[in-house]
Amino acid sequence: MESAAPLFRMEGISKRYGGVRALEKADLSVRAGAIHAILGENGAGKSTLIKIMAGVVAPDEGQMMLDGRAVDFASPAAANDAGIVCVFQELSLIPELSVADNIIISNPPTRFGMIDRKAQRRLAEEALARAGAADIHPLSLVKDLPLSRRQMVEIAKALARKPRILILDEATSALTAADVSKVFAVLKRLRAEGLALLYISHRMNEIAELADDCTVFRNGSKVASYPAGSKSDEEVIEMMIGREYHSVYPPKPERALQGVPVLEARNLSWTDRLQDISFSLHAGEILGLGGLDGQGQRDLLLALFGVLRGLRGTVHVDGKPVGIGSPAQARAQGIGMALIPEDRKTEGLMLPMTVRDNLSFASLDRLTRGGIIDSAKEQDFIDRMMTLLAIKAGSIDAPVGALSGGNQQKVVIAKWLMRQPRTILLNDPTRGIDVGTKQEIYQLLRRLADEGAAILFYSTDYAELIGCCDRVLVLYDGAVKRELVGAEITEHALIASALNIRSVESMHEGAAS
Amino acid sequence: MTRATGRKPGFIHRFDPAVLTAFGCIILLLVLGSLYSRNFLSPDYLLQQLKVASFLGVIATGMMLVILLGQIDLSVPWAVATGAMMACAAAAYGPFGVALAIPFGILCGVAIGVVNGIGVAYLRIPSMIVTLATNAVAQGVMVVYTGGFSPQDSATAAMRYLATGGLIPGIPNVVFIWALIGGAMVFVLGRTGFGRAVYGIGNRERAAYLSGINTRRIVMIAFAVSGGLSAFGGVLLAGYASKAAQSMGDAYLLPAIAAVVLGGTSILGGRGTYLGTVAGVILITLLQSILSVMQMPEAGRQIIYGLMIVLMLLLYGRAPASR
Amino acid sequence: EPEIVTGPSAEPECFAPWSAETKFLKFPKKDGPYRIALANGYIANTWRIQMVQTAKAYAAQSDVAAKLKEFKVVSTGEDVPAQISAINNFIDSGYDAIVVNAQNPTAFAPVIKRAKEAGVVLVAFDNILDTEDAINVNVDQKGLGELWGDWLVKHLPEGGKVLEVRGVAGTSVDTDRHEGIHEKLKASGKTFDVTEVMGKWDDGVAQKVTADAIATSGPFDGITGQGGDTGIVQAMIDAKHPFVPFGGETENGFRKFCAKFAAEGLKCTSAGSGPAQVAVAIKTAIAALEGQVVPQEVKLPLAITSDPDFKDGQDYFPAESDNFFVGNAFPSCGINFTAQEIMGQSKENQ
Amino acid sequence: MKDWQYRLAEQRGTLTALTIFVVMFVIYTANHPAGFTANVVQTAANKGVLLAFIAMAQTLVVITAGIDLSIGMIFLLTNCLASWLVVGTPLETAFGVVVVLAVGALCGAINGAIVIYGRLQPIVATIATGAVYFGIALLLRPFPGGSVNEDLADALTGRIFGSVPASLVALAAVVVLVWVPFSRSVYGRAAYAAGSSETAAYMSGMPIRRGKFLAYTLAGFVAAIGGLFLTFFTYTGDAAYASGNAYTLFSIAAVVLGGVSLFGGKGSAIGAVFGALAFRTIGDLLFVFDLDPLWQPLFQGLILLAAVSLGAFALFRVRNRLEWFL
Ligand SMILES: Nc1ncnc2c1ncn2[C@@H]1O[C@H](COP(=O)(O)OP(=O)(O)OP(=O)(O)O)[C@@H](O)[C@H]1O
Ligand SMILES: Nc1ncnc2c1ncn2[C@@H]1O[C@H](COP(=O)(O)OP(=O)(O)OP(=O)(O)O)[C@@H](O)[C@H]1O
Ligand SMILES: [Mg+2]
Ligand SMILES: [Mg+2]
Repeated sequence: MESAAPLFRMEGISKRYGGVRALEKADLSVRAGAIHAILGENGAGKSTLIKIMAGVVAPDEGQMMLDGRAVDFASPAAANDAGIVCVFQELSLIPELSVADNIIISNPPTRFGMIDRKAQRRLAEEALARAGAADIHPLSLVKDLPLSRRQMVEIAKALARKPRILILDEATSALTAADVSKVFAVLKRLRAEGLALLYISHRMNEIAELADDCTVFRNGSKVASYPAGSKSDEEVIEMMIGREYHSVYPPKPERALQGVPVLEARNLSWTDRLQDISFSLHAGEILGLGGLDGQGQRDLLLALFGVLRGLRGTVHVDGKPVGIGSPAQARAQGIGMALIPEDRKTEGLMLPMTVRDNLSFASLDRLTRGGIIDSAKEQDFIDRMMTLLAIKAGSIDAPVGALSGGNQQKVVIAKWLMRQPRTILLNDPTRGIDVGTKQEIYQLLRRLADEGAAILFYSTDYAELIGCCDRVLVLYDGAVKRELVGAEITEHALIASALNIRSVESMHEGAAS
Repeated sequence: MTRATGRKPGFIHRFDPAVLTAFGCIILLLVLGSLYSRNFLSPDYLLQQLKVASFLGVIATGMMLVILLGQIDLSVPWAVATGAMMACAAAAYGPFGVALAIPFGILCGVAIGVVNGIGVAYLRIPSMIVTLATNAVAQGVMVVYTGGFSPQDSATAAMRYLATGGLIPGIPNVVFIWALIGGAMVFVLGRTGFGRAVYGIGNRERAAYLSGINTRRIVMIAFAVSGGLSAFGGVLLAGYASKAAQSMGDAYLLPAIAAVVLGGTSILGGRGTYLGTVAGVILITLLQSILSVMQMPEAGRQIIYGLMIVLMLLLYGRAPASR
Repeated sequence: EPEIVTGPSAEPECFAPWSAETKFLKFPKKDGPYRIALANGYIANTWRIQMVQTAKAYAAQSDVAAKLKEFKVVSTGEDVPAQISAINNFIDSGYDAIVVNAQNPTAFAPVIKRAKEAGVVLVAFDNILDTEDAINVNVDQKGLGELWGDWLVKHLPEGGKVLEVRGVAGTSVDTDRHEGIHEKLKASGKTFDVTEVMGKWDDGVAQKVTADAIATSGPFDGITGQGGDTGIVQAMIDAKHPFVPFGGETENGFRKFCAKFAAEGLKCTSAGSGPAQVAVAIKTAIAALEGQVVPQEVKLPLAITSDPDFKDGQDYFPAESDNFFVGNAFPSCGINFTAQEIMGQSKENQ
Repeated sequence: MKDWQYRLAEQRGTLTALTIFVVMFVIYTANHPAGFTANVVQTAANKGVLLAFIAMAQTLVVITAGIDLSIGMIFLLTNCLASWLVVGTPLETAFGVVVVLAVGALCGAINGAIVIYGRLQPIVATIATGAVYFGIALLLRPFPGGSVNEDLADALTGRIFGSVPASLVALAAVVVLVWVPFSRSVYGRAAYAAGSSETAAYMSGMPIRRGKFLAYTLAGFVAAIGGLFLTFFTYTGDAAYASGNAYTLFSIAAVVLGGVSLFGGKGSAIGAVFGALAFRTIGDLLFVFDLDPLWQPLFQGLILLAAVSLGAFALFRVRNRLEWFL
């Protein structure tokens, strides 16, 4: 992997969104046969940069060169034609089309002008197999797949285009360790085949495993490019956030749980997705949910929050059975639940509405008197939340969609904290969030717990569960397979119980191959 | 780190460019009209237009609420007719009936709205189709009713007074009524939890539901209000014409939608201001009136009407470019 | 297949031929009682509802009922093909005669052909059919326009500014009436400055466009309206426009105004032919089935009342709806419905 | 799940529409005084096919998450035009047919251009263009009239082999020659994709603009075929505003009954065709039930309400309330 002439170069790229400066004279240079990691905190401009590369967004200034020739992509299709293919942070799959349709979307095989569905299916199956996702049926509709499967489809789709430069923007953020290892195997093979790969992730361990070159971005500009492994994690993180960085996870307090649990589930079952789940959650406690993705963790959170119908079993709050039939009831006084949902863009926020409207949206009943909003009180609540979570926004009257992913996520959390919930359910809240922000969130969770909140925390990232949780329930096939307490919570234990029966060794082999 | 800035004064918010351009178009229309006849600028004519616009204004208010939710209400024609006919019919039942005529008419509209609301919010049928069906049902009920009961259909004195009377000489009451309803709508949309919820649902219903909003109730209320306002528009129209007729509402469906959208409200929901709707209503009314008075065959009028709407929308109603 | 015969027809006062050229038809006699269908189009306005009520009332009159085995009414809405299909279905179902208020005068050629082949008597009324193969019970629309034109010429001997509130664009009724008016105005030799607006035969629309026209082009010396005339007068009242001579339709509300404001200058002629013409159409159909001679085009008498002859309880009904169409009597046909009969009959039915 | 289960799930909307139609039509013919005869079927077919064309046209636009409220007016405009042009010698007639279809396609293309390149919301844009098309129709036919090549008209509205309605054959031909190739083409897929998720489709490099434009254009084209058939059926042209609007609204009802999602991306014109036929049968049911004439409109309204509420039964199967929200 000697430094050859760069395959692709970007110079002096700038992009503004209204008053927001997303990129300022950014540079990047990519070579063939290597994996190039891009690092940076939320809002650093990573996604914007690769969107420009992929022809989705037009730069305000700057130039791009492919094979030494200046290029200018008018559309994603043009970039594709030049061999640049991107797996975007926001998934770019068509929900109503089948997996096969999605994978072979840009130039399907045709006969007499019509798409040859047999040939297409064959190609799709090949691509799925290459991506290590042969378990996905090519005829199933994308909208019926869970997020993690969709991400695999997205990767298969990129592979099917036979790219020269493949860009993955947080493509693994929703994947579990098993899937990640499959994807890594693919990426390494592609590197060996001579492709140039651009890889964006907030997971430092992934970057350590994959990257050959690294570039760090901050505030829309390149801070440094360096060969992988030449800098320590701490150094890198300090470059990213521009300040010193200490241990990520706050210490766990030793505390004897006493009294009636705030939340208790007894024998919860729902369709074939949840089976006989029982647990209790005390004030001041952070209870983790682990296991492979799609083992019923999300359903459990939704069930507690009153979203699922036909739930069997009982939920007790403060020892008394309650029937929660809707989020409105779940958040009501006496129960005081909050749910940070899975997908902030479709479930947590109204993107075109202002930060202000979004922040107060879950607390409208609190902020109104006789149905009329008390503006002073609203402003006061909002100010407190903006400082508490250090939300970075141009103006609170700007649309929340203009914030970076991490800041959007903070808004989702803040809008619920505004209600001072007694029980907080979190559905993978740190997905696609930079280390700095993650750290803030961990600290916040611990503080909330110390102040008496009960927290139920699902994460696809084992490290988080280990670092944050007092206890972890590992789910498999809709049932609690194991409860890990305190020091028992180790990566080894988590993985072993997540896989239920499979041996831990084979898992490690998979990751290494 | 950027600190959150303070809130911009409300009026700056409300004057988005679309609304300003819409008002600009109104002035342009009047100027163009005055080239044809000086009378287009006479106070008499302008007041007359304002009066006629008020009926559309009341109806479009309900339509806007529904459109903000990302829905649409195609039951306007027969909700208008039902309101008018039922109010007049109630008056046949003694002094008590006369007194309750107006509320009764509105109530009938609310009932239609409630059926729409049940269909959209609880049965989750697309609004475009439920409201189409309730419109057909309302028409059926009115036909049975007219044929079977030879109802009274002349407006009560109170209806006449609301529509044509002048509390302040020269300015018809109906203009005040529209102003009142409009003011209430501005308040509701801007300052109440209900209004926020409407915008929220229009932007993303799923997120609104997960935020603990009783989305079905809000949708239900919005359709009920829309039905009620349509019926109230019908009541006022009956007062204006001094009687009710079956076909009263036919001429209000498409103009109501067009007015709301010309006013800058997104048909996809979640975005729009009431001031824009006011501008849209006046625009449509003026356009129809000027075209009707100019001596031109119907064909030419239709063509110009359509072209004008397209042109105005191209001027300011375009979605932002995607790149 | 009817024979073409020479006149006169049976009951010549009732079945008056349209013109001297009108053919007379004699259908082969069929034995009763008959199955007759009414294929109506649009239903949701007072005129049509009143028409259907009258048809039912007429078919229920004992002497008529005795001749009918079945009388069926279907309304198909504004869609022409649906009405065509309805007639096709009636033919296939073996009805003896079909009475139709056609949504379109020219679109029925194929189905007329079929009816003829099947030996079904087809009678059109109100909106008639553009054919010689069906019986048309016809209102003289152009004559109505001429009547209004004449009325204005008579009352405005010096000519003047006239407001013409027309009907629905693109319909033959609107065009015929419009032409009738203009021919007479032109023939007078005086200068008439006519402002035309489209009132769509609807009170609300007519009122709005009238108000606009008054504000921009008024005041006028005379008015003629094809429909929605109550609304037109209402607009004049609201705009404090002086009352002027008016040639209009037969709405009860319009006549109420004419009676009330005659002294103040609202000199009206109110003419048309009410929904009761359906009864004449049914009567014609029965006569044809009985083998009597009938004209191919029946000219309906116009129910005309002009100032100063508006009589309470006969020409207008203060207690009845404004939307009610007066002029439901065809004495020459022995058809005489009062408002109370038409609307009252149905009340008992409920 | 097996392959056939996926394919079945894909066609569920269409199959439901087919079932609704068959049930209604069986009730209708079973009670019809003339019974299930070639005449009755032909009459029903000729009436149903008109709406089926318009519904197919509407489907083309609806799958792109748009809507065409001018479709009924294109139908009228092409009807009026055909009543001038589709007459005379076979050659003249053929020329007329081509011009009429081209004008329909042009109307659709104008809608598409305004919506896609003008970036206007389809509902209002097509309300406005509908007014323009109606105005032109009115210019062509200030009042009803005109004529058509009656041999062609009779052939296409008559029966083939004495039993099969020719109009149904024509409808099937349009499905096979227009809809199937389009829906299976790259552009058709782009139209679906744009309806399902426009950003995702754009990011995937699909030709969404061309796909949508083609969908709008074909919608105008198919509406023009409907206009031609209206002319064949009535021998005349007629610019009847109410009728144009009625067809537009009916087409929406038909599309929904046919399992096409008004939110775009889902459904098939074949479903919409059955939806249209089912919708038309609602009106036919008036024949076979002896209803008081004044109760007929109410009866029709209630059946429509019931039919569109049928889909709501799926709600009771929904276990996760989030699925209510798309
Ligand atoms: N469509 C847009 N409109 C307005 N502002 C935008 C838009 N897209 C991005 N921005 C702004 O540009 C900046 C860079 O955003 P970008 O999404 O590139 O960050 P990122 O590095 O990918 O962050 P993350 O790690 O959170 O995904 C942010 O401040 C964001 O608010
Ligand atoms: N769990 C809670 N913790 C802290 N304060 C609360 C809590 N619940 C309610 N409050 C406060 O109590 C007051 C009443 O709240 P609540 O939301 O129950 O009122 P409401 O019934 O919605 O009143 P209105 O109808 O006037 O809006 C508010 O001022 C709110 O801030
Ligand atoms: Mg990003
Ligand atoms: Mg409150």
